[in-house]
Amino acid sequence: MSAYANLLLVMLMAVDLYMVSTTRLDACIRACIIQAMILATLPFVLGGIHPDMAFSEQMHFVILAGATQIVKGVVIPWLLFRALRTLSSNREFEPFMSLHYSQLINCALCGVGFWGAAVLPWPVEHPHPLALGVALSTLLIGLYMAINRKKAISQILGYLVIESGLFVAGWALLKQPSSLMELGVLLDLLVAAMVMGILATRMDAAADDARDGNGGGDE
Amino acid sequence: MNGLGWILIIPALFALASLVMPRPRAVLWLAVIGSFISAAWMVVVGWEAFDHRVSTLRQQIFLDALSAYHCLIVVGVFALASVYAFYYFTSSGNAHPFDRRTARRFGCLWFLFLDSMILTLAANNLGLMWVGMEATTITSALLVCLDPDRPAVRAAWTYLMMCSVAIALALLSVIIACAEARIVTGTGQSVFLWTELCELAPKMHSAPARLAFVFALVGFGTKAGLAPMHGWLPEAHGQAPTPVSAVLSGVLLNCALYCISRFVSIVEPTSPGWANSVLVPFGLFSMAVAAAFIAHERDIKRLLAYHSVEHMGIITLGLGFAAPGAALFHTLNHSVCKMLTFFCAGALVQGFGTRDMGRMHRTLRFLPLAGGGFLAGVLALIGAPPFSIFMSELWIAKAGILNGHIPAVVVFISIAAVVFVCAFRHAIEMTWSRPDLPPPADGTRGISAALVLLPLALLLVIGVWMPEPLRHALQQAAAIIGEP
Amino acid sequence: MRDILIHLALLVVLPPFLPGLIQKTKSWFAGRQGPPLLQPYRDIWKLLRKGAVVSRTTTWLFRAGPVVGLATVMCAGLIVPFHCAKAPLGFEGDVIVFAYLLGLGRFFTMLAALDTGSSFEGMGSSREAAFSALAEPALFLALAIICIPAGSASFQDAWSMLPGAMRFAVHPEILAAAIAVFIVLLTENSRVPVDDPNTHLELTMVHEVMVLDHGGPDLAFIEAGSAVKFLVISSLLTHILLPIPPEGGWVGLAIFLGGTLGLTIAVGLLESLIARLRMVRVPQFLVAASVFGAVGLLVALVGGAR
Amino acid sequence: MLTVLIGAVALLCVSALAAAFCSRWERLCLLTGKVGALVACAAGTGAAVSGIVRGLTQAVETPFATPLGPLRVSIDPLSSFFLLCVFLVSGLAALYGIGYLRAHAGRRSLAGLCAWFNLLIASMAMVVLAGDAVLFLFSWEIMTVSSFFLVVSDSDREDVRSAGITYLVASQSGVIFLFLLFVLLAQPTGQFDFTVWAKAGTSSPAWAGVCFILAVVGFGTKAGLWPVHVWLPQAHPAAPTHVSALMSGVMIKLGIYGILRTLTFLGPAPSWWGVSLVVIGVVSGVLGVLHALAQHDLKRLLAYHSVENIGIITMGIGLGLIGRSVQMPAIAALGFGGALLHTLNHGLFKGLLFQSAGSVLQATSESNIDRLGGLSRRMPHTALAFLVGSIAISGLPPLNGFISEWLIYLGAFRGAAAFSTGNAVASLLLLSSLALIGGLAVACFVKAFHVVFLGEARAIDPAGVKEADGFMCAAMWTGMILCAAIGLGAVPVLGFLTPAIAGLTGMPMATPLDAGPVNGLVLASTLLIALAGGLAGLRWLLLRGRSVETGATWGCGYPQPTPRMQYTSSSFADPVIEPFRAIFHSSRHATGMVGVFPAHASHEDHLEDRAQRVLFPAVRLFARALAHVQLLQRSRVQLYLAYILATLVLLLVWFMARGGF
Repeated sequence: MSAYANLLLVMLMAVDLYMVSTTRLDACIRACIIQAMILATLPFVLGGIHPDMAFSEQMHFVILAGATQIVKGVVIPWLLFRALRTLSSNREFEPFMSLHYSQLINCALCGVGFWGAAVLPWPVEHPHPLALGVALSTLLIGLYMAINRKKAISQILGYLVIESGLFVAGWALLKQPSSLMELGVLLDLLVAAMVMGILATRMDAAADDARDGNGGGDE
Repeated sequence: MNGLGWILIIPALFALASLVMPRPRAVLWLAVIGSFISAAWMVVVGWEAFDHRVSTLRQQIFLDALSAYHCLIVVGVFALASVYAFYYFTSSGNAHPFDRRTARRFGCLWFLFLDSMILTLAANNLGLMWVGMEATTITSALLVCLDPDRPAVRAAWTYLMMCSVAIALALLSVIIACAEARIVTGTGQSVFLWTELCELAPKMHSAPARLAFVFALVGFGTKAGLAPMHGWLPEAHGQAPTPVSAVLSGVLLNCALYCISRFVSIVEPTSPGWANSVLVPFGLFSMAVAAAFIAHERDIKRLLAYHSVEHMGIITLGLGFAAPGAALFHTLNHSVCKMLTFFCAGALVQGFGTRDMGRMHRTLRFLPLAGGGFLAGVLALIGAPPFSIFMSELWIAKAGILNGHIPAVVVFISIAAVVFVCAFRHAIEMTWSRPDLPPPADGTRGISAALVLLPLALLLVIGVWMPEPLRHALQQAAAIIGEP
Repeated sequence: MRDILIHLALLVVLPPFLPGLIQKTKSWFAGRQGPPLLQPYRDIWKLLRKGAVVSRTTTWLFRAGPVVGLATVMCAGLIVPFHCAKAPLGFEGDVIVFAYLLGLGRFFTMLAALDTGSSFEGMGSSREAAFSALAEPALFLALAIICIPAGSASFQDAWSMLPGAMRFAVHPEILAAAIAVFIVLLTENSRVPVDDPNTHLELTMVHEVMVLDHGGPDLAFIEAGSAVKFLVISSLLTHILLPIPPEGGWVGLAIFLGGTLGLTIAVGLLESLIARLRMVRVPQFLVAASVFGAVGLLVALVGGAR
Repeated sequence: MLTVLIGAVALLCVSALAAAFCSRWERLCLLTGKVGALVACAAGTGAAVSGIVRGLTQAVETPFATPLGPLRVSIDPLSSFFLLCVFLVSGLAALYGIGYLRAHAGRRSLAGLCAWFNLLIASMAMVVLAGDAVLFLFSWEIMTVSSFFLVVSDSDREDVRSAGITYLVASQSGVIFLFLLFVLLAQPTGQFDFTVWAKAGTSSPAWAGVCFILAVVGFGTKAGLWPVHVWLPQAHPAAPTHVSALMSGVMIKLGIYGILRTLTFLGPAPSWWGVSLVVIGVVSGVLGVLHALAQHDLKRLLAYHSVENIGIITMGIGLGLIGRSVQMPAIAALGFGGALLHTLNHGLFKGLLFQSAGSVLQATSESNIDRLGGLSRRMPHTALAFLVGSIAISGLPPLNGFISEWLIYLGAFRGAAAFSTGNAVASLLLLSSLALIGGLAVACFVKAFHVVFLGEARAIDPAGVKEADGFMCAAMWTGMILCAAIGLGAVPVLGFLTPAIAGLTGMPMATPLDAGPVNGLVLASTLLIALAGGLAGLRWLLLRGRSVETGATWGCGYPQPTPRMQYTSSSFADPVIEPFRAIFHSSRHATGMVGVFPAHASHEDHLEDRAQRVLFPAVRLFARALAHVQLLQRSRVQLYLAYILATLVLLLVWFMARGGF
């Protein structure tokens, strides 16, 4: 089973790197959808679902996977596309750091992520080689996306990547689903994304342009 | 579902009710009544929590002395803030009209905000506590941008973005703590309840527990407004309507510090004194940064926001000096005093039509209640004696020296003196400067006497006399954080 | 009781004779005959019988100045021992009272001068204030040198502790005290190096211009006062230089009178020999006195005079 | 007796509140405020005197508990002596205030003034009565805040507000040291109770040294020792006169009380403490009187004289400390006795001087003394008050100033003979500088008195000037009588002192200061007065029959003498200051004589306080430095997110570097 896990984790890393290097917002949102799909299948592979588990537990996995897929893969991208339609332009003009440097920085962040996973005292007995590293790298990349991008929408995307990083870290550390925790996280993610969407659109309505998350001088 | 569950349900019901209110004034009346009912219920339920832990919903929701203490402060401040909201929104000084739609939105969000804070404080399950924290961020962000003008929306955006990212890190700390607990229990069952975590704490390995505490400190520290992660606080408080910023800086920051103190009692058994050594530098740095900004701030609400950063620094210092009793006492003083100063500041802003202190002149003569209240509030805030903050700062300094943090106490007292002079200078300039200018346009009665005199009286009484029930409550709550 | 009577007689009779002697020495040195020795007695007697002319701008202070001036100096005279070690009013700490009595007299004289509102008297009192402020430390340092062997601040103990013979061998520091007191004597009584008593140009005066506007009995009091002050301060010097026996008696009286007259002649000679200092140099002259005192004290402390 | 004192303090607070509430009826407000203050001060003085005479030590705890435990109110001979100073001088200031404020009825809000005035007296009394550190700091801060509001009372003027801020900065930086001192003293025992501290002392001599330095700097800022005195010459001209009389008469003495109280905690004192206090006293005294000479504003001049007299008191304490450290209780008694008596004397004559200065300021509303002159004919009582005050402050014999300086001199003379070389040099330094200070003080007060009261009016119309009203004259006359009474009645007064200094010198209460010489001193004073009276009678007899004409002052034949040709304060002080010019930061602007017949020439000379030129820019620099931190906050969410990331990474790296978690 772990072979598939490595494959999925590597795909997740690939999606992260793709998201950073694209300037088109709709492409980014589609990448998010792919990421959601990966995250939905990951528990089955990583979590150690095995046939002799009680039926209710297996159902547990299925419900969580379904919920993740619906929330992260369908509802939030729909919200973002709706917000994108109201905003005038589709392209993120000039992030603070040019794309080339962003990519270099992302590689560095992946390095830092894996270094962190290896060195820091994580409470896990037999850690999966890749899981924690990928989780931390995704987290750092998401944080970098939020810092580097000016448009409100791309900052929401950064936040989503952070959430997915956390999701993977959760699974890597806890190894089995805890209903209350996951549901709570998903619910919050949903509401947060909704509110951000509303704010982004209102910012556009109130502001002359949504070009920068909050550029311009203070009044 | 004994009485405890109702403390969450009552605000939720009022939130729904306020969506169907016909007129704005009805919403405001509902807000006042709702907050007083939930306050009364909280007192009924919370009182016995000081003697023994009360829990419900299979241990997921509970009230122990520490959370009951914080809950009482939250509902108390909330009740008075609702009364003030009535005056604030009905007076004429506001930029945007308080029509039916905004009123309903305000009412609903107001009670959801209260509900999420009570959830955070009453959650035994760390995940639930995290969810409550995230909920407070979302509801208060929407409250901040109640008026749809650009700076308010941008401030709300900054606040929401920063706190969501920070609380994501806090989620990581919860995950680490629970994973460590799961390993230590050996049963393979994941442990999320704080009470169980507390019992398992002595058996935990010290390294992962410390890692969890570091993430929690950065995550919840941002929410508490500790420097250098305090960037959102002046933005959000500066732009929010005054009742919202009063509650934001009055009690919301305390909830974040409450979460940190929960993590302190997890880390303490395995590595005694280590948490203090981390908290003390954060406390001092917050006070220093706040003092620097207080010296040159011109916007009255941002000034009070920086005072919040400073006092959060002092409370963290209290925790760092292993004097949780003094820190909790200071939390109470600061909440009451900050609420008072924000009320008066709000009335002044409405009276003078501007937030720039430079353009407020002779406040004592033109708006005697608000001006006098603000002057007394600032005096109390910076630790002038008759008020209780002087006593709690002295208590923290004494605890610091007795635990051997002498250089930290030296820095603490010097920064307190710098803040005393800078803040007092602002207050003096406002109260007596520029006698030549004409009085403000409409001296509307933006605030009622009770809202100023009641907190002041409370501050004076606590400053001089420590009533027995308060002492008992402080002792019980401090014992939980780990009074040595 | 006998000593007290001698002391009072000296205090009342002797003082006017001293300015007369100085005047006689100066005129003898200049080759002229000069006024008779008893001229000051006649002047005082004449002035006491005259009326007075008082300026319009003055208040009661103008009249109180000379009275308090004379009273303080007489009181100081009662404190300082003349022909023996014991003064009529001797007690521990009288050294300090002596110095401050002179200060009080000066205070009222200056105020009386300033009361007239004339710019010349203002100039005189401002110079007097400056010089006396600098003379005070010198006087106190000298008094400290004297009092260190005795260990208490009273003239009686100080003089009786000083050994008769070999005085300067045992206590070399009292020589420095003598120099300091001599400089203070010249300053307080406005003799030549500091101030010229019989100059006529107001701009150069210090003490004389302060008493410019007084007439009749006031002037008499002032003349008598300055004479007594001369005797009082010179008595300090004679006690330092000459071995006056502590029990006094006729031998003490003889030595005291010889010393006082010798000192007066010395001052007269000094006035004939050197011209007065420029007004700017006087502060340095006074600081020199303080330096002498300080050096004397160091010698006293280190030299084991205690 | 303690209950009477607490009653007096309570009455003060109640009358303060009453005055604050009835702000609309000015007469009633003035009445309640001032009468309340007078009654309380009278009761307080009575209680303090009986406390001193009985040498009573009493303590009581508050029934309710503050967060830091119950508060202790205690009294012992030392604090009852300071209570006497507080209540006596405050009573006089309140009496004077009635008259002074009646003239200001229209312009300023009387309610605020009366309320804060009573609160200031109450808080000062509580500082002395405090039996534990919490109550001490509590009332110390209230004293600072209420005196600040009094200084800033006519706050329409910008310079008054900036003077207030200077005062606030100085007092708060002093409070930093006090906070640290008390918290350090609490370290060994963990309690704030003074009696516990007195027994426990500090953990090690090194800590005792640190506490001593903290006490001297902290309380020195309030007392006005050099160079932390800079707020005094700013605050006094800004405050109304009866307030500055109270502040410099009493409030700065609480700094001295603080130092003495701390000394009782620190156990056996090494001799370097005494020597350092003597040096500080000498510096404060000499520089204080020199700067007073260079002033043109009467109240600023008196403020610098407060610095000088505090210097003298500190010298006395230093001498006493040296005496105690070498186990010579006789000299210690003289040092501490002289210092304590000078505290009381200074309260009296400084209050007197400020009161007469206030009457002059109120009558002429002109603060630059070079424009006044010849006021003694229009204001005889005020002139006499200023004269008596000047004689007393210069330490001239018949009055009380001389008695305390005489005690310190006596101690210095005995010390010079008895001490080891190092301490002897210190007492000789004290001796010579006290003499220099005495000389300069005489020069300064002759200048101040003659410029304001003697000669002819320079630039004001004397016709419009009228004498101070009844209450003000009553206060001044009481002050004069008290000064003379202490001057002549020195023997009982010294009997008063012995219990107060017993605690300090470690001498048993019984042995009073050796009264022998004091009788001689009193005899000399009475003899002086008798002689002066006799000569005055002689003069009256002589001139009775004769003609006493009045004519113009002799102008050496100058045709048109004008009043402006009289000596002014700067011309009088110039020769005195000339040798010490290096001490000042002098800035001269002179437009020289140009051409054969010079039309216009002007000479302007400003002497500034060097300590002020160093400290004020330093504080301004610190304030500007704070401004640079503003750059941290540029309202960009990306920046704040970066801060979060940076903090997290920093913390992780920091803990990893320290050898893993």
